[in-house]
Amino acid sequence: MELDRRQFITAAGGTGIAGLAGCSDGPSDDGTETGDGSTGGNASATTNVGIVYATGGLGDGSFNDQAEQGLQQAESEFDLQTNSLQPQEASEFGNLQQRFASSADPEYDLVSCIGFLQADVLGETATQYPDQQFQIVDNVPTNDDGEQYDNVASYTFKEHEGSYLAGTMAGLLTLESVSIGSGSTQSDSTNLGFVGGVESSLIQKFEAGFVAGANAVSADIDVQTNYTGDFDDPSAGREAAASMYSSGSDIVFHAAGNTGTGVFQAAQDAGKFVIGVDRDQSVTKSSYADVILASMVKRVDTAVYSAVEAAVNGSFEGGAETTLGLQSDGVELVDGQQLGSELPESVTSEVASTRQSIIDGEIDVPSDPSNA
Amino acid sequence: MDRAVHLDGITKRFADVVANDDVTLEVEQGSVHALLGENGAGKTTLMNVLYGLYEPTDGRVVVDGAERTFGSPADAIEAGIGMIHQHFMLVDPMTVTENITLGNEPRKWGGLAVDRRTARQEVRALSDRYGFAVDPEATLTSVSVGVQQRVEILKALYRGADTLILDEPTAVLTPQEVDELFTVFEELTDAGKTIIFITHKLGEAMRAADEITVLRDGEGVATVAASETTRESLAELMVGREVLIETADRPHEPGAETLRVEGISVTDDRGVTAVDDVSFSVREGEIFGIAGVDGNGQSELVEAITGLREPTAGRIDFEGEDVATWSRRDRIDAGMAYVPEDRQERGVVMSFDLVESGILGSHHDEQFTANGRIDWETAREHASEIVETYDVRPPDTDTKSAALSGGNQQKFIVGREFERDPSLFVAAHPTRGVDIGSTEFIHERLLDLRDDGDGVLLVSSKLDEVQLLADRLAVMHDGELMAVVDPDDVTEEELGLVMTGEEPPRRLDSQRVDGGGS
Amino acid sequence: MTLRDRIERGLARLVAASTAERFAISLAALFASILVGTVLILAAGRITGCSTATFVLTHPTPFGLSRLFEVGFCYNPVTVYDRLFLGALGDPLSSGWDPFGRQMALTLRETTVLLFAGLGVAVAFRAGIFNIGAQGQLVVGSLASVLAVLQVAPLVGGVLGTAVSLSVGLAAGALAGGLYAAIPGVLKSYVDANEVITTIMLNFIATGVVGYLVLNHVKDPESFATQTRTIPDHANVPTILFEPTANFSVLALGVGVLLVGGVYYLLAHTAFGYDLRTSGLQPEAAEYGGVNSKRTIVASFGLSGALAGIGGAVYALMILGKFQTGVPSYGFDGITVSILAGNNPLGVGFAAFLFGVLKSGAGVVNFATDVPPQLVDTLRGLIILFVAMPEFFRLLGGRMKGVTRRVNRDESGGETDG
Amino acid sequence: MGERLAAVRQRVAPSGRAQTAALIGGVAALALVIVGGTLFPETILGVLLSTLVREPTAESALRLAVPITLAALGGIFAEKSGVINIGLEGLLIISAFVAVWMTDVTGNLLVGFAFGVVASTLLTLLFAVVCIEFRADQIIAGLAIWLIALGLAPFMSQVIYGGPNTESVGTVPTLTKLFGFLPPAGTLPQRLVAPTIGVGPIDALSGVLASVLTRPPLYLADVLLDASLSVYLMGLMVLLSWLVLYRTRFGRWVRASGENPKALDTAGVSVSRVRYQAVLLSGVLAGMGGSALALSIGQFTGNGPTMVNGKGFIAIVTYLFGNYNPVGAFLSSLLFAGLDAMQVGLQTAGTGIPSSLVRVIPFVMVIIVLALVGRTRIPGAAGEHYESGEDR
Repeated sequence: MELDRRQFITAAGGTGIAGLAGCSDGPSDDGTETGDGSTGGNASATTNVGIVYATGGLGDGSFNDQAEQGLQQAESEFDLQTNSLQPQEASEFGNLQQRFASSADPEYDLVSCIGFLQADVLGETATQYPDQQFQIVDNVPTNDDGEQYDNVASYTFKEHEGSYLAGTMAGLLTLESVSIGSGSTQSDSTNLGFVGGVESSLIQKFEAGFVAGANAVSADIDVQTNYTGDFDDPSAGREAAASMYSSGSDIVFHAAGNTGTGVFQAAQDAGKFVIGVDRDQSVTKSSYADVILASMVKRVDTAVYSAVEAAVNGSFEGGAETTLGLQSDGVELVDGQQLGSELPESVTSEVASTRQSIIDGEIDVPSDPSNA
Repeated sequence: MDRAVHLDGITKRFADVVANDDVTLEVEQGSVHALLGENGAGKTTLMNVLYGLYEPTDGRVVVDGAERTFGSPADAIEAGIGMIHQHFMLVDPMTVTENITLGNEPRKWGGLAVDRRTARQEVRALSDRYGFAVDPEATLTSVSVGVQQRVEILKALYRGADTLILDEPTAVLTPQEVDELFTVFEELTDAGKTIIFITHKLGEAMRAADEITVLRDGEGVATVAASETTRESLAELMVGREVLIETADRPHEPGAETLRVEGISVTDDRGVTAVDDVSFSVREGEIFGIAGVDGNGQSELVEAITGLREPTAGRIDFEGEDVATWSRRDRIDAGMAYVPEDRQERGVVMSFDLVESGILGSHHDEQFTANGRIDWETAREHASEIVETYDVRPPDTDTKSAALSGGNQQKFIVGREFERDPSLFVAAHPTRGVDIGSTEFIHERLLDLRDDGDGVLLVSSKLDEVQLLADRLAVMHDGELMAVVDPDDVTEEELGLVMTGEEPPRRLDSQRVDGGGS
Repeated sequence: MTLRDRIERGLARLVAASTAERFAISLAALFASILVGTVLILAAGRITGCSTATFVLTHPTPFGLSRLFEVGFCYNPVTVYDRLFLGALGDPLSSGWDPFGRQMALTLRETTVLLFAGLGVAVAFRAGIFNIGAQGQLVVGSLASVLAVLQVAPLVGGVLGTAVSLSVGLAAGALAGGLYAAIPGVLKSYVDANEVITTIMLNFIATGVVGYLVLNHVKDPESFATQTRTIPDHANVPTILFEPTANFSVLALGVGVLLVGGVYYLLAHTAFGYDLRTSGLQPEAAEYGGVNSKRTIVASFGLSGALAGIGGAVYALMILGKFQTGVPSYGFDGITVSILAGNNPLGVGFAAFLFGVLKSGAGVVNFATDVPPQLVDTLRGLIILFVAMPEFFRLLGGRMKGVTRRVNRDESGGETDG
Repeated sequence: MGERLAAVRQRVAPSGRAQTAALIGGVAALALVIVGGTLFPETILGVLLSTLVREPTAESALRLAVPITLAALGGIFAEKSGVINIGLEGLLIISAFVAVWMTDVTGNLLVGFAFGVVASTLLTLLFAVVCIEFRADQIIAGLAIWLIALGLAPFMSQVIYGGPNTESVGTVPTLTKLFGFLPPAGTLPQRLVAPTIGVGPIDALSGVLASVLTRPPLYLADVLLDASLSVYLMGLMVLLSWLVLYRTRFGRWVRASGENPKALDTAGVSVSRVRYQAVLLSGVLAGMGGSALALSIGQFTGNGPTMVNGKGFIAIVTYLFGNYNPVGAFLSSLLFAGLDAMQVGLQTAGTGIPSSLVRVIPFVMVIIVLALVGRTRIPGAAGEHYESGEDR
C-alpha cells in the first residue's frame, strides 16, 4: 500500500537521523531552555508529536490502544514523527511531559497526554512551557482561578451518554429471552452488572449513564456494581463478573481497561453477554466476539487525531475544551462484529431512537451515580 | 587379631592450624578402643578423617587391611564405618525408623515409594538382636537422650557398619545410662563389631576400653592397654604435666540468705512444666550447687531466677524483695550476675568485638552510659581490664567475640560478670567445654567470690565439679529438687542414683531443703 | 527457631563483611548487572523488530578481509547506559551542564525519598526485623502529613507558616508511619506473628483503607483523580538552588542527610542503638543483657515506620503537593536500597543515590531510546542478586589469585573443630 | 551450633492449643453467620450467608486458589529442603508471561503452558545456583528473583508486544468444554427428590433427608464440572506433593535436608543435590501456577505489580498457615481465596460498605488468624547454607 511504504521510509530515515544526532553532539537535549514551537527550526515539514500514555500501557485493548490508533491514523496521513512514552506510575507523568516540552531535538509540535490523571501536573508543565502545545484527553486542567491554560487543548467525553445507550440495550435485552452467539438472556431476570476499574468520578460517569439507561427501560432493573480497584487485574474482573452472572445478571458492562478481559472471560464461561468499552472490543478482543453485544466506543482516537491534525495545519487551539458526545460521534455504542447483526430489530431501533433523543436533548443523562 | 582400622601417619591441616600431626592409630577388630584427650587435642578431627568428612592432608587410611580414600561419609559407610556424633545427626520430627533408614530406605512399587512396613520390621529385628528395646514408631522427640543414642548406633548398624565411632558418647548420659551404654558396647563387640570412642574422661576410658590412645595438641602421645595403666599416668599423658585432682577445701562462713526461692514452677518453650514447685535458698558466702542430668529443668530454673523466663508460680526473694516479676534488667541492676549456660548464644554477641561484648548487660549502666550515650572510651578500658585480669587470649579488645576460643569466651564472660561486683552469682555450667587450665581458674574465682561473702548458685551436670565446689548440694530430676545434702556426705554413686529419679537414701533427707539445718 | 532468626543470621553475615569489602562487592555487583543487562539489551534487540539497526556487532577488517559476521541490533547498549547514567545526572560532560538542572533535581528528589525509605528498612534490618511493610507505612505517613498540613497551613501564613506546616507535616508523617509500623511490631512481640506476613498484609490494607479515606472523606471535589486537595503554596517545601517547578528541595535532602547521621549515631553511640543491634544480631544475647526484646521490637518497628512515614510525607509535600492514590513503590525500593547498603546508614546514602540515578535515568532511557524502561527494574533486581552472593565475587577474586575453593571450605571447617 | 544438642533443641511443636483456639473461633464465627444470616436475612450477616453458600463463590475460590496453591506447594518443597524461596512471586510473573507469549507463538495452549513452567524452572535454577553454590543469603536472593521477574516480564512484553500487556490467547478449558459428553455445569438438579409414598410425615422426612443427602454431592459435582483443568491440576499436584513428601525417599531426604542437613549428609546423601532438586521442583510448581493464572485469562498484564499482584507472597502466607503440609497449604489457600471470592460477592451484593474497604477483608482476616494461631515451626535448618564437611 502506498501510504504504508511512505510511512516506512519516513520512519527509517527518522531513526537514522536520530541515531546520528545522538552520536555527533552528544546528549544536548537536556537543556533547560524552554521549547519554542513557533520558531522551531525544523527545515522539513515533519511534525513532531510526543504522546504520554496513561498508566496501564499499550495492549490494554481499550483506552491506550484507542489513543494509539488515532496517532497511527494521523501518522498514515501526515508527515509525522512520533515518540511515545508509557509511564509505569502516575508520578512519572510530570517528568515525561517536561521531557517532551523541553526537548530541542526534535522540538515537539504537540504533546499529547492521555488520561485524566495527567491533568494536575500538566497544569504545571503548561505554565512552565507556555510555547509548547499540549493536548489532554479526559480532563480539563485549570489554574487556581479556574481558567484553562492557553496552550492546552482539552478533550473530554460524555461517557455517560454512550453508557446510557449501553444501559438501554442491556435493559431491553435482559427483559427478553434472547440467545445469540454463545450467550443468552433470561426474561425472568432483571439484573445487570457494571464492573469498574479504579473508583473515580470518571468511571462513575460510565456507571451513572449505564444505570440511568437501564432504569429508563424498566425501573425494576437492578444494576450490581463492583469496582475491582485496578485497571489491569483481569483475574479480579473475572471474579467480579462471574459473581454477577451467577447471581442473575445477563449482561455486564465494564469500564475497567484491561480488567475487562476477565469480564469477557467470565461472560464466556457463564454463557452470558458483555458490553465492551473504549474500543470496538469485538474486534480488539476478537476471541470474545461471541459474547460481546456491543462496545461503548470512546473516540479517543478522534481526539488524538484531530489534535494532531490541528498541529499539522497550524490550527491548534489551546485554552479550549472539546467535549465529544453522542452528537459529535465522540462516543457511540457500536454493535459487536459477530452479534450485532443478530440483535433483535426492536432493540437496535430503540437504541437508535434513544440516541437521537439524547442528542436532541430530550433525555438528560446524569453523570454521577449518586443522583442517577 | 586383625586390625579393623589402621590410621597411618595422619596429618590434617586447616589453613595455618595443624589439627592432627602425624597421628597413628591401630584398632583391633572386635575391641573397644578409647581415644582420649583434652578438648582441642584433635580427637574429633582424626575421627572425621576416618569417617570421610575431612580429607587428610597427609597419611594413609587402612580399613580391614585395604588402603582407602574416603571422599565423603558415603565412602566410609560403604567401607563399614559408622559414626555417632556428639551432636546427634538425627531429624527431630521424624520417627525412629525414619531416622535409622534415612538414606537407605527400603522401597516398593518399583522404587517409587518407601516400604515403610519392611523398614519397621527391619529396625525392630535389628533392635531386638542387640537387645536395644527401641520403639520403631516413636518420634524422636518423645524418646530419651539415651534412646536417641541407641538410635544413632542402630542407624550405623543398619548400614552394615562393622566399626563404630562414638564421639563423647557419655556427655549427655546419666551414670546409669552410661552403664547401659557400656553394656551395649559388650554386646556389640561380642557380635564382632569394633568400637572407637572419643572421650576426655579418664575413668570411662579405663572402664570401657580395651586399649586407649592418648592425643595431645594434635599428636598421638601413646597407646596403652587399659588394664596396664593408671589414672594418674593417663592424666599426665593427656595434659603433659602432673595434675592436681583435688582443690583444697577452704573454710567459709555462710551468712544471711541472699536468694530464697519458694514454690517456684516454670514451663519450658513448649509450655510443659519443667520446674515443679521448687524451693531452696542461697546464703552469702556460700556456693549452692545444683547437679543433674541436662534437661531436667535446671535451665528453666536458672532462667527464672535470672529473669529470662517468667515463673508460673512461686516467689523469688532476692535481697529481701520478691523479684519474680522483675525484668531481667532490673535484676542485673540489683546485683545479680549470671554466667549463662550457652555462652555463644547468650553470653557474648558473636559479631561484636570485646569492647562491645564487655558492656553487655551494663550498657544502660551509668558507669558507661550518660543520657543514653555510650562512652566507648570507658567501655574500652573496662574490656581491657577484663582481658588482662582474666587472661583472655588474644589480649586484644578489638577481636570479635566469635574469634575467641570457647574457653576464652567463657573466661571473658566470667570476668565480665565478676566485675559487676554482684551479690549473687549464678553460674550455669561455667566450665563446660573449657580446658583444664581455665577450669581451675574459674573454680578459683568462684571460691574467691564465696570467700568475699557473696552468694553463688552453681548449676552443673558435672558431678565432680559440684561435689568439689558446693557447700550445699541439691540434685534436680524431672523438674523437682530431690534433696539438699552436704556434698562431703554422699558418694558419686548415691548422687547418680538420685539423678535418675530414684528415691534418695534416707540419709539424704536429713537436711531441710531450705538449708536451715546446717 | 523463627524465620527472623534465619534472616538475621544471613544479615549478620552481610554486616560482618568489612566496609571496604562491602563497597567493592556493591561496585562489582553494579558492573556485573550492567554486563548481564547488556546481553539482555542485545538479545531483546534481536527479538524486536526495527527498520534500521542502531547497533552493529562485527569485527574490524584490516586487510580487506571479508566480514565473517555482522549482526545488527535494534537497541544500542552504549546509548542505553549513556542515557541511563549521564542522562540522570544531566550530562556533566557537556559544556552547558547545569548541576542544578531539572534532571539533577529529579534524580535528587528520588534519592531523597529513597533515603528515608532505605533508612527505615535499614533500622529494622539492624534490629533483626524484616520490614516489608515500609510501603504501607510510607503511604499512611504520606496521607497523614497532607491532612495535617491542610489543617495547619491556613492558620499560619508566611515564612513562619512554611516552617510550622512543614514541621507539622513531617511530624504527622513520622507519627502515622511509626504507629502503623507498631502494629506488626506489637503482633510480633506479643502474639508472635511473623512480621513478613503481617507487613505484606498491612501493605494491602494501607492501600485499601487510605483509598477509602481519600475517596469517601477527604477527596478534592474538583478533581477526577482520587486525591486530596492541594496544599497551599506557602506550605510547599521551599526550593533552594533548584527551580521551584522541579519539585525538589535541597532542604528535604538535607533533612535526609541529617537523619543518616542521626541514625548512624543512634546505632553506634547510644544505649538504645546497642539494644537494637544486639536484638538484631543475637536476640538471646540481647535478652540476657537485659534488653526488653518485646519493647525493642516495637520501638525499632516504630522508628523504622516513622522514617518511612517521613519519606511518604516528603513525597507528598515536596513532589506532589497533595496526596494521590497510587503511591510509587518507594517502600519496596527502600528494601533494595538497604540491602545494597548492607543496612549501614551511611551506605544507604550512596545506595539511595544510585537508585535515584537509576529511577530518573529510566525516564531518560524511555524518552531517548526505544528500549523499554523496565530494563532498569531488571537491572535493579540483578544488582540485588549479585549483592546477595559476595561468595561469587570472592571466588572470582580467588580464582585470579589461584586460591582454590577447597581451602575456603576447610577454613570454615577448622574454626569450630573441637 | 553452640553447645546445645540437636536432639534436645527447643522446638515449638505445631501448637495444638492455638490451632484449637483458631478452630473454635472459626466455627463460632461460622455459626454466627449461619444463625444470624438465617434469622435476619436482610442484614450483612444474611448477605454473608447467601454469598457463602452460593456455588459461584466456591468456583471462584477454587479458581483463585490455583496459582496460590501451586506456588505454595513449590514453596513447601524449597523450604522443607532448607532453602527459603521468597521469590515465588517472581516465578509466577515470569511463567505467566512466557506461557502467554509461547501460546501466542505456537498457538498451542499445552506448549505455552509447558514453556511457562520451563521459564520458571530456569529462573529457579539461577536462584538455586546462587543460593546453594554461591551461598547467597536466601531471603535477599529471593527478593532479587522477584525484582528481576518484575522487570523482565514487562520488559519482554514491551519488546515483543510494544506494551506491558500481551495479546489475548486462548484459555484453559473447563472439564465440560473439553469432554462434550459431560453434562454442562448448572444443568444438574439442585437436589434429588425422594419418591413420595403418600404418608405425610414420612414424605416430609424423606424429602428433608433426600435434600440433605443429595444436595452436597450435587453441589460439589456442579462446582467441579464448571472447574477448569487448572483446578484439577492443582488437586493432582496437592496429592502428588503430599505423596512425594511423605511416602518417598526423596520426600524424606527433602525433610531431613531442611531439618538437619548434617544427618542427611552423614547418611551418605548429598544435601546440595537434594536441595537443588527440591528448589527446582518449587520452580516447576510455581511455574504451573503462573501459567495457569495467565492462561485462565489468556493474557498477561504487566503494569505495576503485574497480574500476579502479590499472589506469590500470599502463597508464602498460606503454606506457613498450612504448617508446610501440602494439604494444609491447599486448605489455607482455599480459605484465602474463599475470603477473596466472598469479598467480590459482598461487593456485588451491595452491602453498602465501600468497596475499597471490602477488598481489604481477606488481608485483615489473615492477620487475625495469624494472631490467633501464632507462629508456625519452620524447618530447623531453613535459611541456612549447608556445606558438606562444615563441622558445625
